[in-house]
Amino acid sequence: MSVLEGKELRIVGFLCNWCSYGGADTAGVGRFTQPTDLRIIRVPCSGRINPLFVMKALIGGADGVLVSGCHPRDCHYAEGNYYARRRLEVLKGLLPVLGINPSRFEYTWVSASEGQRWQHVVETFTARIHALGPAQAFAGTTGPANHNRADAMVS
Amino acid sequence: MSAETVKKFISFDALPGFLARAAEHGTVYAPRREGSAVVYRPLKPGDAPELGARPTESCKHVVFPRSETLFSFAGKADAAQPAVRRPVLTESPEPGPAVVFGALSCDARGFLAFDPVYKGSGTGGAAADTYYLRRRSRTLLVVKACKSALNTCFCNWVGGGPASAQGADVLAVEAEQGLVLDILSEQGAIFAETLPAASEGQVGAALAAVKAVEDSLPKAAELSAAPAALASLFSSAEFWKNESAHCLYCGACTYLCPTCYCFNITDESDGLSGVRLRSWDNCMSPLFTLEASGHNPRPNKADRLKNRVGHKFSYYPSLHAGRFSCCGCGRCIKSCPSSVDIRKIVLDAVKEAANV
Amino acid sequence: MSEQTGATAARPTNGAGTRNPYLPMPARVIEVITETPTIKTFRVVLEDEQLMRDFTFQPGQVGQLSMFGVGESTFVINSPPTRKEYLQFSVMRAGENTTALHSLSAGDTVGVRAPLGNCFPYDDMKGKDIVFIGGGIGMAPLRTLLLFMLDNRKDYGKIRLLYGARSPQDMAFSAELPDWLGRADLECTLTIDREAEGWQHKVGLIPNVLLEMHPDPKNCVAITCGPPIMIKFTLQALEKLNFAPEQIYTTLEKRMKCGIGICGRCNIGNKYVCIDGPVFSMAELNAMPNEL
Amino acid sequence: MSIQDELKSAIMAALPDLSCVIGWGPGPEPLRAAPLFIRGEADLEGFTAGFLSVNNPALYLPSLKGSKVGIVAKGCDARSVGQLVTETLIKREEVHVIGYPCGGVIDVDKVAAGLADACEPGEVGALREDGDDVVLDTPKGEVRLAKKDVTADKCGRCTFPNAENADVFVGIRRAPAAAEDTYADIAEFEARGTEELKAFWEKEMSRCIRCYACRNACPLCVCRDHCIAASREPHWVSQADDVPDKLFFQVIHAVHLSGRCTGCGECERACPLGIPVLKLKRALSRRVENLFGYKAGIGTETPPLLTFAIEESTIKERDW
Repeated sequence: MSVLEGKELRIVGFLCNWCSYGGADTAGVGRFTQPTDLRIIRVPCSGRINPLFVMKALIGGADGVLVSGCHPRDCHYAEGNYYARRRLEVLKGLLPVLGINPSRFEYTWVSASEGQRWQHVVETFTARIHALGPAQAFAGTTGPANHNRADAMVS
Repeated sequence: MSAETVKKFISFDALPGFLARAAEHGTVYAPRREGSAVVYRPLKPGDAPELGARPTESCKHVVFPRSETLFSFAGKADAAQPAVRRPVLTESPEPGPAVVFGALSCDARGFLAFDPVYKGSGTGGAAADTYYLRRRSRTLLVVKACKSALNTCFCNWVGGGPASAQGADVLAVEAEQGLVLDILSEQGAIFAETLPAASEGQVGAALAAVKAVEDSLPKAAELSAAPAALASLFSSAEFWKNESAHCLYCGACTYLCPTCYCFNITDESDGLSGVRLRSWDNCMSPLFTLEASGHNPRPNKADRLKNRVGHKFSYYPSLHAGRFSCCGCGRCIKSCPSSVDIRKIVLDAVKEAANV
Repeated sequence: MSEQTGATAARPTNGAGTRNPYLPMPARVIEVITETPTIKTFRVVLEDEQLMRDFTFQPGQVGQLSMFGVGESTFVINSPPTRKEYLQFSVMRAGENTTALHSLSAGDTVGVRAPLGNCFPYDDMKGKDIVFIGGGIGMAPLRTLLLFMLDNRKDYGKIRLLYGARSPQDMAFSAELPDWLGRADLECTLTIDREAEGWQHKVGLIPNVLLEMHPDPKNCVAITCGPPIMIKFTLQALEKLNFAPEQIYTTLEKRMKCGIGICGRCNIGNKYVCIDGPVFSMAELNAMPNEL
Repeated sequence: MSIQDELKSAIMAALPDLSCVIGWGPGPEPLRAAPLFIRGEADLEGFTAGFLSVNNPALYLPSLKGSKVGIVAKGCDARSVGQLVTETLIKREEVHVIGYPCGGVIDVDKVAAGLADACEPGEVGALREDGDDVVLDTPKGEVRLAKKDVTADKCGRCTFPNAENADVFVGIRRAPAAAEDTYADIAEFEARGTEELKAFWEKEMSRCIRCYACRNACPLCVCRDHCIAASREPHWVSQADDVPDKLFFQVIHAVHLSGRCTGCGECERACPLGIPVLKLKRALSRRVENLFGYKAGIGTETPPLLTFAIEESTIKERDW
């Protein structure tokens, strides 16, 4: 698996409960192998995805963010993904001016039955993020004064 | 500038080298232009401080950081019950020494408003702010006398002046392509010990420069009636509503103010460990006094502006020998997005109280 | 205006050797009592045995309880200084920190910064009759002084307690009420706002019951604490009963952070509730700006 | 009658039915006016509408809901009113808009650049308008600057100089400074590349003092007292003085303004540290305009992010 060559990266996935999470499940049940960089956060609907979730992840150091919901006309709540589509499409306009490579963010639609498609989406997006490499964190953090993660390891 | 103190001289040419050597002993902060603002930044060794630039912000953050860690905590397994994690506290490390080179005289005077409060005057000294005191004692203030006053300056209303030495370790006055340094403290003497004494001509030029700028200031307004006036207007809701009408209650005035010393304490945690932070807080925000029950003793911006002005010109002086908690730097006026003018409010209050 | 000139004199020392006032003392919760659906009482002992032995405070003083990672808030120490096995705090769930505190159980660790603030002038109250008037969680600070006085019973005259809550379920310290009601040296009156099945005590709002009790203001001190609306009408009732402002004490609550008069948010005019209070006489409050 | 006098008459005519009229009056120094709350004729002393009328009086409208308020409005202020009305944050019948043709407003930072070594803007003793110039009294004598060189950037790309939704319009409508907002500034900025821009924001945001003047000066930031930046749960932003936290706040502001920002520029103008925070909002406005053809504050159409289309003609579905 070429995408797993080298270090695993941190990709955050926001998946709607009804379609894409099901699709990921189908992929798992079908034993479609997938790269393991993606950390999935399940939300009720892609319409629940606040664009700030994406931004918080990216500014917080995520190497990539993937959003996936039900296909248009297929939303469990009838129209959540339509709102999501507009919000996320608009959000793409913010990334380059902030200094974040817009390729680090993508949204797509995967239904619960599309296990194979889910595999394809994850592979494609993971490969894209690996091609970009790890994201550089925003400088200007007070570091140890803020969070003593090293201390947390002491036990 | 007094006649008794030692005067040294440094030429502008020699300044970068001198400050680079000083930086070996601690962080040297100096004014720097960034965009349309002027901020105090650590000086890169070899760079010249931008002494002609008047800082937008005060230098209080050198002693009182915008946010600082009081202590960190981390869960450690209990010796008796290893499954139980108990927080272990670690105090933040001691700060290193610092020099502010080119502070404004109002900035230095600002710390004089902090000092009694942070020395624990409220508790009779029983509880002093160790974090502030250790930074304060390790920060040397080299004040650069102003060469002119802005429209918004009113240091002379509140006991200061463009070349006031109050609170400074060294007072620097531009003269003859360099700075005449008036040495005002032992630490200041150590800082300048390698420098030659100023010549009589240099000192004379510096004195003339100080006199020129002092003379250029408009006459100070009389504020002695302000504390009583403000106290008497506490219940004059209409007065405060009018004075605060255009205020947009952001925190620009408080955060730029050299004497505003209020803070918040909050925890940041990732679950297992975290820090307790002390960060600047702002009395103009409704959250400043909002209680968990939802009750807020100062729900309106009028209440909050009243407290802000009242604190500076009435409450604080009543606790600290009449000294205003205002150094007249005028930053709250200069940088107010809605042009609120604290001078006008205080003068209006004096007038209003006289009429009542 | 007084002016400070020269810097050497003005420069404060670095505070070396001064105790860090922001560092909480770790303490172990030894018991949690569920008082009402929204109030829990925590009994804690300082982890450091020496500190616990040396810990002294005055009735009415408060402490800051820390949940590390959440925050700190202020509560009165409602166990009296005469009973030193533990420090007791009663916490009403209202915000983030109190909600976190309510998740504590025996054996857990909290941080304590105490004692803070002033205390009830119990020396000045010696030889006088005392009327406690507590409403809801406002009973907590009164409990400290009440138990302190009961532990020094001979120093005080007649002691009366009027304690009210919305309903029997909202009555805190219910485990202690039988003792308080049964004591010969304490006249204890309980009241609830509205009739409830099985309730054998008074029914009625605190100020009305107080008027009914009709305490004699002569050589008497009234101490009251409770929600603002109750305080307001209780003060009116006390006035009706001819209590002078100097005879009435209450204890205030404000959003607090540092607890040592520095952070600047709990002021009423030039008084800081964290250091000049929380205990104020009505006479003192009358002289302060009206900003409760 | 001068525009000033006409405006004064219009204000006095409307005032009996209004709790106040918000305009501009004397500020703390010659280059700055202050928002003026006019409740009677006496308050009109020093009233000004023109080059110094920088503040957006629409800012105050949501907090004055429940009473009818008048505002003197530049074109951009009127757009804020329009957007507030569209979003039902204020009632149109509770606002009386008095419009006038705006010829642009001063940018004090540009004055600073123009004055160069003569003095700081804060030392200017008086400002006089003289045709296409402003003449400034400085300690080093008079300085003459071309108005266009000291006018705010937003005025140079203004397509809406007249308050089109005014109840009363005073004076003759002006031609807009630009036919179309091309967002050339944003294109140019974006062209610097993500690496450079990341460094840019790291540097700029390191100055931020978190005063939230940007938020509180924004006429559309109506939840400022309940801002999620101050929320502990969810905990979006930490209290640490860290660039990512401070930048994230700007993201919050920009995202919440997408499809709503009218480009009045008050956020950036209010920033005491001169951080160019309008850029983020303009980037999103450009995006919204390109995708949905929507300009906030003009017309009564539902803002695009509050609605949707089943088939989005401008959004290309991903086929991967």
